[in-house]
Amino acid sequence: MDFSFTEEQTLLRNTVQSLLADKYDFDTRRKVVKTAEGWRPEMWAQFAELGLLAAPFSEELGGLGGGAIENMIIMEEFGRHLVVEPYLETVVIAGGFLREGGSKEQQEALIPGIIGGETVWAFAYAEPQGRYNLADLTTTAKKDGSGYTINGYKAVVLGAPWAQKLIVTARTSGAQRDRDGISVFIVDKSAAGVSTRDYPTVDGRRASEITFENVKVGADALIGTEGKGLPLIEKITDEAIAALSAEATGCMKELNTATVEYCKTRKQFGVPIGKFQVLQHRMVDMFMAYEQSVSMTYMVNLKLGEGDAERTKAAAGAKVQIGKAGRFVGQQAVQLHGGMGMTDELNVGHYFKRLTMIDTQFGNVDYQLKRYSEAA
Amino acid sequence: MDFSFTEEQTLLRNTVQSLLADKYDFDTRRKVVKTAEGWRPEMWAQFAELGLLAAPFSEELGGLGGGAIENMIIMEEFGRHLVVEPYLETVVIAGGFLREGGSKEQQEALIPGIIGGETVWAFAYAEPQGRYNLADLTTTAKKDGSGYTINGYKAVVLGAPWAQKLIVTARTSGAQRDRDGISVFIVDKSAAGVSTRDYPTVDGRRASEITFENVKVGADALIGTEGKGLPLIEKITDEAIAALSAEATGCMKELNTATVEYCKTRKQFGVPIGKFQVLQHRMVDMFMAYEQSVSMTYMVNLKLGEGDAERTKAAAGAKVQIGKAGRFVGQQAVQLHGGMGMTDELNVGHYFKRLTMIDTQFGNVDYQLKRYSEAA
Amino acid sequence: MDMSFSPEELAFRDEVREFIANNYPQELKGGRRTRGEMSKEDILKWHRILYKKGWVVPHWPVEYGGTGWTITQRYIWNEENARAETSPLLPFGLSMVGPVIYTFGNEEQKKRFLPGILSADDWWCQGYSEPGSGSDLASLRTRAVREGDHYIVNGGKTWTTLAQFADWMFCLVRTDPNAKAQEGISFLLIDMKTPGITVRPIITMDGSHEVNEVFLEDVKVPVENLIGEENKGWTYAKFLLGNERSGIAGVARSKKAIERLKKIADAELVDGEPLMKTDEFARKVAELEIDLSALEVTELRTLAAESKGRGPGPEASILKIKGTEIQQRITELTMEAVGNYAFVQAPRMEVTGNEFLPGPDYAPGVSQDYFNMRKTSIYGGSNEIQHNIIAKMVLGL
Amino acid sequence: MDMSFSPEELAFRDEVREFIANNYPQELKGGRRTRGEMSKEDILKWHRILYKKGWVVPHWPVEYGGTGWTITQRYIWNEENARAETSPLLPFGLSMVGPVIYTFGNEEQKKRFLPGILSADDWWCQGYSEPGSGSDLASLRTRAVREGDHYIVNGGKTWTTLAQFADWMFCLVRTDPNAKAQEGISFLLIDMKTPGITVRPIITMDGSHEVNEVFLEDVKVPVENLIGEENKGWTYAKFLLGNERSGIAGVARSKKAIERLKKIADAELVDGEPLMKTDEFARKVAELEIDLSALEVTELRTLAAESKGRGPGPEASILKIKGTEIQQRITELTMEAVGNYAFVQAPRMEVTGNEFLPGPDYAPGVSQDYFNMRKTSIYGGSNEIQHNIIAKMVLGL
Repeated sequence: MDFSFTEEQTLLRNTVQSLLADKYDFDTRRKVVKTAEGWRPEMWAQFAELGLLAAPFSEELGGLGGGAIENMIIMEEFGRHLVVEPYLETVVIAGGFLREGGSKEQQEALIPGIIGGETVWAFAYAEPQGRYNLADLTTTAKKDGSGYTINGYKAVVLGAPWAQKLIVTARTSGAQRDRDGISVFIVDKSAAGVSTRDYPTVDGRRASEITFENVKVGADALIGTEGKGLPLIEKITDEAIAALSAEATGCMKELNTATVEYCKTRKQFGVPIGKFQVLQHRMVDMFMAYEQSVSMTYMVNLKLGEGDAERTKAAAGAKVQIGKAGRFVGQQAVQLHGGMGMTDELNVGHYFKRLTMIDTQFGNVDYQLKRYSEAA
Repeated sequence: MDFSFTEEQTLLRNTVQSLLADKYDFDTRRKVVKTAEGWRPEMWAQFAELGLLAAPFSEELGGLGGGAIENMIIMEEFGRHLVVEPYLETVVIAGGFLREGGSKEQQEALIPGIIGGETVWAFAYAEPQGRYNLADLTTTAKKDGSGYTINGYKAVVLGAPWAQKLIVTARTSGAQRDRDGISVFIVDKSAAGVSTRDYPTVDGRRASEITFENVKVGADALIGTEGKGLPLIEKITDEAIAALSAEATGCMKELNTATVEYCKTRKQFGVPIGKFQVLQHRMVDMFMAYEQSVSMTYMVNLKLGEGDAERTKAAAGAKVQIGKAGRFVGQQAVQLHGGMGMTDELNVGHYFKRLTMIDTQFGNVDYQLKRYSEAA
Repeated sequence: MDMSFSPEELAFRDEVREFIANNYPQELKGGRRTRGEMSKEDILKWHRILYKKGWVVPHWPVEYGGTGWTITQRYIWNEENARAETSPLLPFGLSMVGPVIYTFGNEEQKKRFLPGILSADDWWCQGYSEPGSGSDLASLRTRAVREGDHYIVNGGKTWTTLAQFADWMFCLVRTDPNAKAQEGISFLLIDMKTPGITVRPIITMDGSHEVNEVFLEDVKVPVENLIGEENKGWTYAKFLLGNERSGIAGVARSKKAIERLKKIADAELVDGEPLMKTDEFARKVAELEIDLSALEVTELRTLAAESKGRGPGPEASILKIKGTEIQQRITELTMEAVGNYAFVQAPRMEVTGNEFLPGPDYAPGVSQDYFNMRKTSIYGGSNEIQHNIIAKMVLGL
Repeated sequence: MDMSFSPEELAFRDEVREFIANNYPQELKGGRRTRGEMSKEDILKWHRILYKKGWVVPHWPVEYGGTGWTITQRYIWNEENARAETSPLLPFGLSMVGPVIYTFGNEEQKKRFLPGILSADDWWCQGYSEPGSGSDLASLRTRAVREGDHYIVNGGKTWTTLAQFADWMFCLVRTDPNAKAQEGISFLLIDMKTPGITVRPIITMDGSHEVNEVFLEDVKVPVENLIGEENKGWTYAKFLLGNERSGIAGVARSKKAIERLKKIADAELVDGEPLMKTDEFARKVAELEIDLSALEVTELRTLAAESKGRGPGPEASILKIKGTEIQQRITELTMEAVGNYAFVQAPRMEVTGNEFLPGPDYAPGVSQDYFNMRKTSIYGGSNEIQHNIIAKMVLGL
């Protein structure tokens, strides 16, 4: 049992920290997310240059030989700076699908583009009627010669406006919510029949609604085995949850620090408000919520390699913890900052909004609680 | 719309208050519940003498012409003194069954015994497998000539050790959890085939497990229509819930008063602990929980005469409110009293225990929440 | 004890209901736009209709324009407005400065200001909070110095709701800098067109422009705009805050919002079944409804006590605390209900009508409503301050 | 980072597991009787077996009888004991006064007292709290006056757990009445057979006799029973309290208790289905399990930091707060699970074996366990005090 980071991991954290301290201050971010683009491709290029996009890939795939812990470190620091660039979608999720389910050919063809920063990916899985159920799919992929024809609609595809490629889940057989019959495809966003409508999200990102109308893909677009995609999808979304948990702890850390700092300096009735016992205890509860979230984040990241049941419990458990803690810490950080906490000018509201959306991503507390209690 | 009490109601409250102040101080009660009997028949006789047992009956039934509000007033004051005598079981429940479902003959034969204090009743409805579902019955009553033969087992029949008569729910037809086929009977505890085992409860009362083995009752034992008993049972248990809510507000009132008083006098670190803001806000939350409970208690008692759906919502809602508030107020009263709150010597723990058991009685928060959300 | 309405009250309800149905502007129907999204004229439309009818200030004394309704009639009026989702009237004139003027103002002031409040020809805003003052209102630092028959006001106010539209501001200023915190404060009425006043928008995290900073630089205010006595402003300020809290429970509007939440949860699916039918969501909504039922009776009890001359008193703080908790929780569950579409950012200002808003009609903006409602536990005396008030005034701690 | 065990650690686990299986007294199996229901000899049985094996104080330095286990081995040891539901050892000697004696005591004292602690020939109790002192331990008023080579002690202690069986009490007394609160306190070891000591039971609301009042009237204590320096007792007291908190998370035992809760909820029926299969109860148990998982890792992180020489530090207060909240919640849900049979009062003292206890075997006493566990957020520094500690020591507020 060991909870320490290797030297390389500490180095990685330092690299990310100094880059973000230098290039990702709050005001810069605020301006960037209001531009038409909404992100900085040049920042993405810097991530690539510094090797961040290579961190979790094995050396034989051209990566730096890291794994979940490296994702965790990067995502925690990204959370602290509210980074909007699609590391989660591209490296953790698309990278994860290719690493865990891709053929050697797919890996060799596509991972270099991720590592090099040339290709940005998005994950088109959710559908309006499906809510958080990964298997509730009406999008279909029909066998068509050696390839497939995809038809369907995907909702709230985060980062899609910036992406060139999509991971798309579709039903190749079975009924709407069957566990069997689900397959995973790689689709070029520029392919004929793919149409997108983009819009901003409340946490300063971008998303698209995507329609697939007779989109033809080749046999090489299929990741893994036809009809057996769900276990792979579950594994990768759990990896995404592990990364999101780290991002959430980064947000909470900043909120807690900011709140304690604010309460030490802000005076009311002649004393710093941090002297009021009720606020002190509130901040202690925020601190404990954060610490418990860090613990669950460690746990899920250390258990991603375990069997399905254990991994599910760790991921669902972590998502519940950060969902509840994120809500509490976010709400109270706003409350303790008073009116200032409500403004767009201060970073507090932005962390709060991001934490709120993290709870929604891949299923909120209720959904994950049910998933936890149903896991064997 | 009017939230004031009539002069008679105020008089009734004063009567109860002065009786209990005089005869029902905490130390006396503590001694009484430890005796072999566990209650005071002479107190019951006084209740009768003062007309309390007649309060909610109409004048033509020999009562004082009151109703739910009178029950509410009496039960609230009983809650403040942790009265163990079975007013709920005898007057509210058995009285309620006779009033609402009894024939003229039954009313004339039996209500005088209640009003006069001669007959004590208990309500044998719960079964081990049934939990809080009033319809989940394995006790059967089979038609036998003009009467019935009852077989079955009833769990945790509160007040039964003191009772002469029982209201018993049994299935005359239908399957185990059917809404139809349930009937309500009057059974003498001394009837052949009725056997009881008595035991103390954690809130200072007594209960019995009761076995019915080929217990024969006449046709006149049936209250209401054979097989159609459930709506009546639901109505009367809602009346019981309304009365329990009042008892709970009485308990909370005492706990809040005691806690505020204690925190004003008890010193730690050189100041009264009531000066610590965290404890102040805790007591404010206790106060608000109490006020909201009073509101729901008024509401349910004013809505007992409405249609089934509205009555159900009011009763389930009140039970949820007092369940949650009772838990919070009870736990925090103990917490704020520190070690003293844990002792058998102080009244605080006894109110806490009673509030805890009130939540269990007739279905806890979870059960009533479900019932509320399922009510039309 | 009785919770039902008399035949007269039922008739009144029908009258009110019919009036609203026939007179509420068609184009405003549908409810729940935030003021940040509405034009000045839209905000005032309903006010002007009620003014014509004579129903704009049911809570004022009859002599100043009140309707003379009983507490129960006012309760019915509020219920019916919530039921029809009419857009709430602005409180700044009607509930805040108006009662201060008719209670503490002189005849001149009443004549000068009350008509404009009633007709909505004057738009008022509230100059209470200052940067740095927060819940500690009495720490304000905006100075007013008497020079001849004017005060010269310097300083700044913040969180000034809808000041961008305001004609007048009622303002707390410090007239005696040497007095203790709550003394030496005066209550001034300031014409927003006076030179030296600058209004700067504050955008809140949901993207709305509801609040502003107001800078005051050598602003000349005639002495006849002083309410009551110089240095006694705190008394009037407290009176106003007491009035402000009494309506804040928002029970009737919360009922309507829960109805809407339930409709959304009926439309949203979980594994093909309505979300509203899932055990967990149904329970959360039930808890909310029960909390609101209790609060409704608590408010009625407070009103009943008030109509007998007791209160409103510090018990009104319960209404603020529970009322805002419930409002916040409703927006939270509504956001939860829409699932992934909670991500959608709806425009709050400068709506062009051409924005792409994905998902069902009810979804866009629900997260922003949730973010926006966090303010309710902060403003009007934070919920922590309300706890302090109850602890001190009710529990005697 | 790694959460798995090495092969050596797995082997150690097997060894421990086997030892417990072979040696834990048959008659004590089944777990969860409270100490208030056990005889003195039963309480000590497991202690004596471990003493023989040399495993009674894994957390002590090897020179005084410790096992020299790593943090991970100690974690495994705790896990395995919880798994087998062994009855916990009394902390008063092993975790409280023992470490004080070997850290601050002189050689004489170590020789005199440590063997009796290890063998359990001496039963210790804790003389810290006093009537009126509560969380403000330093306000204690029990006086010790030096007279020749004795102290004369007068005063009283309260909440003294299992003092009815005790041979010795470690006791905080005031030796300098003029010093400030935390100064002038000394740490004395008192023979409970000394004349002038009276023990009076305190019955708690669950009907148990676990705690007592101890009256001290002109009790003569030899000066050689003073630990460390006179008037420096507060240092030793704080050291002891720090040790006390570190084990208080109770993670392993809570895991076992949740297992038991789940079994009960599997056996209890709701409309013919196991309670554990109902959405609502399953969720509540899941929340509890997740809280506990998080706490387990939090504790492991604390232990890891400790093994590197950092901590335990004030972070241990989290373990106390969350640990006791979880323990309380488990008993609460267990009580809820048994439904109507929560009413049953099980005898806590003088069990005759003839009591009629209705309902399933697991039901009687669960409410009393719930009532009893309310103490955990009060004792050992109330959870409010723990919040104060974190606010001050960790957050710097």
